[in-house]
Amino acid sequence: MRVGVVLFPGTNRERDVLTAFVRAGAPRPRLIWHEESDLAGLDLVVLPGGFSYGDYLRPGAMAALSPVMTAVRAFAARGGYVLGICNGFQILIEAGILPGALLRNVTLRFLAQDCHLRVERADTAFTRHFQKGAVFRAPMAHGDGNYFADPATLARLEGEGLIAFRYTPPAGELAREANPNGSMNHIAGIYSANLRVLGLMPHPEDLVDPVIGGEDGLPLFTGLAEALAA
Amino acid sequence: MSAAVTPELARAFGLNDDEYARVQAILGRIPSLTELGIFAVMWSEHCSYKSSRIWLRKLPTEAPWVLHGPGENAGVVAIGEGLAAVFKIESHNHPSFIEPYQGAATGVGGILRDVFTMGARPIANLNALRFGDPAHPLTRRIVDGVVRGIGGYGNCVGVPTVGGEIDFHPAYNTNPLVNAMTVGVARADRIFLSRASGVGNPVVYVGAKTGRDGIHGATMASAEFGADAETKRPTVQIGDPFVEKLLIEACLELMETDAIVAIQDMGAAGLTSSSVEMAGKGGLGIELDLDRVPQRETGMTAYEMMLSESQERMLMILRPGREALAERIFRKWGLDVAVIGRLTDTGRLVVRHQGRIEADIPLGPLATEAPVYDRPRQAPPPPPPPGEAAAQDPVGLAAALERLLASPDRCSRAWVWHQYDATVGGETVKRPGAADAAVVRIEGHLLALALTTDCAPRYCAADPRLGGAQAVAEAWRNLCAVDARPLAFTDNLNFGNPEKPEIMGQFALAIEGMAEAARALDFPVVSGNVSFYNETEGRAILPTPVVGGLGVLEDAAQARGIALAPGLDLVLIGATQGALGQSLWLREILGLQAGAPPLLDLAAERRCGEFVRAEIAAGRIAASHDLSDGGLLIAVAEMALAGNTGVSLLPGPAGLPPHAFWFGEDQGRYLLATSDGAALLARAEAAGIAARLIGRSGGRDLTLPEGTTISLASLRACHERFFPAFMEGSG
Amino acid sequence: MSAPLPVTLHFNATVTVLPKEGVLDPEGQAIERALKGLGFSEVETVHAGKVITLSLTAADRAEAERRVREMAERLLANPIIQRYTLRIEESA
Amino acid sequence: MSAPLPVTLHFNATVTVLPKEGVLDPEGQAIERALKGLGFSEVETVHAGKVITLSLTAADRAEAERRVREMAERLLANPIIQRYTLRIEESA
Ligand SMILES: Nc1ncnc2c1ncn2[C@@H]1O[C@H](COP(=O)(O)OP(=O)(O)O)[C@@H](O)[C@H]1O
Ligand SMILES: [Mg+2]
Repeated sequence: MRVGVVLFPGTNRERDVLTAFVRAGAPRPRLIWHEESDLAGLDLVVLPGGFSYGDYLRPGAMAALSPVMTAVRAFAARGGYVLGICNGFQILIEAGILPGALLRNVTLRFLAQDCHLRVERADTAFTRHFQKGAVFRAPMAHGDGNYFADPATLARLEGEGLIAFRYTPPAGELAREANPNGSMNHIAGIYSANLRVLGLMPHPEDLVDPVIGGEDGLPLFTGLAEALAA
Repeated sequence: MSAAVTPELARAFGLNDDEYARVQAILGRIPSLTELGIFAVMWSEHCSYKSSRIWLRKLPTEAPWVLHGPGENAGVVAIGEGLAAVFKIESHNHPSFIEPYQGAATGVGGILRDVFTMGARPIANLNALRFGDPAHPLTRRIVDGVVRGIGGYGNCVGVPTVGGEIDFHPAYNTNPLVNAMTVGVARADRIFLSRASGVGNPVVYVGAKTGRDGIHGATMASAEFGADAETKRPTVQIGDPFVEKLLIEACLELMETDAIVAIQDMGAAGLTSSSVEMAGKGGLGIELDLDRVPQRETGMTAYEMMLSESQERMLMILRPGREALAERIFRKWGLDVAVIGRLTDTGRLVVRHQGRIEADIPLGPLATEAPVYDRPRQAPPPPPPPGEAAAQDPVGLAAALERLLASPDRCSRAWVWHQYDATVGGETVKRPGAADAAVVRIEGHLLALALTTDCAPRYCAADPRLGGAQAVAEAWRNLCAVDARPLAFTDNLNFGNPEKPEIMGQFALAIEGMAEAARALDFPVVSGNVSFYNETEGRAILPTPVVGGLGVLEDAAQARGIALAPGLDLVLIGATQGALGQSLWLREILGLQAGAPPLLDLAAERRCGEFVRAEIAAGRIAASHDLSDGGLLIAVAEMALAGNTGVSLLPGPAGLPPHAFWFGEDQGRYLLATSDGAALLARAEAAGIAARLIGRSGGRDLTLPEGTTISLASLRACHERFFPAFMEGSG
Repeated sequence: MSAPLPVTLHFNATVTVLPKEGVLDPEGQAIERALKGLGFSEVETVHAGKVITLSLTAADRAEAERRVREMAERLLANPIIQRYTLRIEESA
Repeated sequence: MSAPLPVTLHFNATVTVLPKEGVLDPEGQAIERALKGLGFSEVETVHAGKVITLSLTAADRAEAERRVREMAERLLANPIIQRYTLRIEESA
């Protein structure tokens, strides 16, 4: 499996993602500078977390216009796998590769705490090592993660099974307190129509090691490593 | 522009008549405005340490593992495997009162630069905060802005904020303390210093453009606030963490090459202090051509450029011919880079602007003739005797526990650290709230650093010497509690006006106490900061010498946290006399800030700490917590809440009132959870260490010795109530 | 003898809050770079700020303006680093 | 045969970006609560958004407007959640 991790000015969780893939037994990903546009040979492109362009204007807005995103759009259109985490999710949304918008957290504060994510389907390259309906813990760290979509888009996402993860309590029911950023339908992550692009706000890559506090996020990376093994 | 320089102007710049006379003697003439500005900032309290220098020398600064002590941008200690930890703490108190968000944010930015200037990648931020009375009308706004500012900057640059401390006290009503600490890691043989060398080498400016930000920030930090604080407002600097992040990456990339001879961040007094310090340390001269400085605004004068405190800038001396390499790297990261001068052999700072020489100052005398004061000191009144008032317990253990746990100084700080990204980097082993010290692993290694900030100002106010020693001992203890080997600390000495003998008396004694503890614990000072003039309208803050401790763990996996699991014995390590003087119990229950603070037995401190570390290292301890504010029962409750596991407590010793046993703040103590309490007691006895079995974990309640039961849920509600209620109180 | 009934009018107010002259505007700079990067080379300087729109009632325009100015000074703008402008319009 | 020299004029543009109808505006709501808490009970509704001011050159007002609109559509506003208004003034 060949993974590329894109580096924008202000990206700051690229090393976390590299570590997660290495812990998952995948080859060490290659770093891709935002001005590059050659994604040839990659199976998966990751847009990691951070504050690209300082999150100025709207998180992800400026990164979405960079040369590499033109390439990522084409890569996704060709059926390539793309994973956007946190700021990476915001960039995918701003680039129009995933639908909807990410508004400021309803609390109007940065949220840096663990949340629990319910796996809505386990038959994708990203979630094959999870059980459907399973709940896992992941750190969140964002100021703008409040998922919004117009009613038609939301209905389509729900109807086509494109919700990847929802914020829930550990037991997996839907509860308002477990949805701290106020996302519509408790959405923490969504897929593209072909299930090959995933964007999510929380950080499974920061919980892949028992010494750090758990391996709850590891199945995402081992699953991808298995699914995309060359 | 050369406004007439007069003794009055010199005074307005903060130079007294004697200092101004010295300036004229050094130059042999009347200084230009730019020269006056340079002397004023270099000789300000903030940059010259003129009131503190003779006292700082008393602090021990050496140990075999210390690679660079005070005098560099940050302290450097060897941590094994060829690596070094680089760390420092710095205050941004006055700016944080004037504009809490930007003041705190730029405080974080400034301390980060001190660390990556030395070639270290920052891996953790901490802070120490002091706010006024929650009931004071300004407090909520200040807390809100400071917390947002620390998060806003640290989260964006991608350095996890892993620890800190917060207290409230009316003495900080209009003078909050914001001390920010950064820890970085570098290869021990790749540390970058600020000493310039190589006559003719280019002086290179990198980072953000220069604007009129914070002109006179350094002299402002050296003057007491009057009621006119508002009019000083335009000097506030704005931080841009995005540019800082780019600067970190660009500097570290250039540091992989051989291009850099010396490098120095532009902190207080920006271009002035960085150029003066680099050339001065190298015994060389330096010429600057201000026309080449990247400028954000038009029409800036030499004076303004030399004194600007625009953020996110660095000054470097490069090897000849490496300018293009540096330019390529900085441009790639979208940053300005310019050759603005070169090193000379004249020993003088020469500043040119628009064809004129705006300053020409001999660097030797600027440094050697900088004022140093042995200011008059007045011993504070002797520490008050332990009070009689504490003999009776009017409320009982359960009620006191609930009140203490809910009090602003002891309640959960989760509301605060839930706004700080503590996990970025993926190496945070112990996050805020999980252990006595934060633990951060070093990427690609098993090694981890343990980090903590500590100070009990109420002890320092009652007995500065004991309080200073206690701050050092508490930091040391927090490191031991997670099983780190304490290596060194950085300190931030926050005091009032040093021109007042009683403040200087506090300061000198606090340092003596710190030095004594540092020596006894083999725990030297490697960097630090002094913040004087923390007064508003003549009222000083509590003396607040904050200690930022650093220790190392050979294997991150051995770090212990405070979370209890069921089925464990709880063993108290260290002797308990029931010291209630200056305790939280006394303050919160009886409304008294009275008595002598708890005594410190540094030999016992060391024995207990080493014993605890050995026990953890042997794998016999499941959870560990040091005892501090609020004493034993608070520690029990915190361990129970962290692990969501109840505890049944045994009665305390006969002969000690229960409230004194459970809430006394005797020093040098730990609470350990182990599966075999009897064996632990036996080993403690063999080692000559006081120890006592105090209870056993299990269930969902805390059962007090007299039988009262409090559910964890209700304890948690007490513990977590204050911050959200206070902060979300209105808009 | 009774005073004339106070008429209540409706107003829309727009408060625009921008960085003060000379104060660093990192967001404006980032937008400026991005616009130039997109080929809008005719752009000279950019500043970014906040806008707050509100509807309110008042006896007359002068009162509306006085009140909105008070809101700006007390809450909406931070005079240390920001300046603000007001626009008030009577609404239907 | 040479074309007339293009005259370049200077313009100041203000782009105001606000949440679209129906999109959650937590910041506007928080400001509304805070204003009411401060005693501004005459306030009815509040919305919060961004303002971007820029100076640019263009041959004429129509071109300035066309270019600024393009900037708004491509970068300054996100049409899914925001609406924007423009104001253009010729400057000295
Ligand atoms: N209280 C202190 N204890 C130990 N060292 C100190 C103390 N205060 C300042 N120092 C040291 O003095 C030097 C100058 O400090 P400072 O002026 O804060 O540095 P900077 O130029 O980075 O702002 C640094 O090496 C610092 O570590
Ligand atoms: Mg420095």
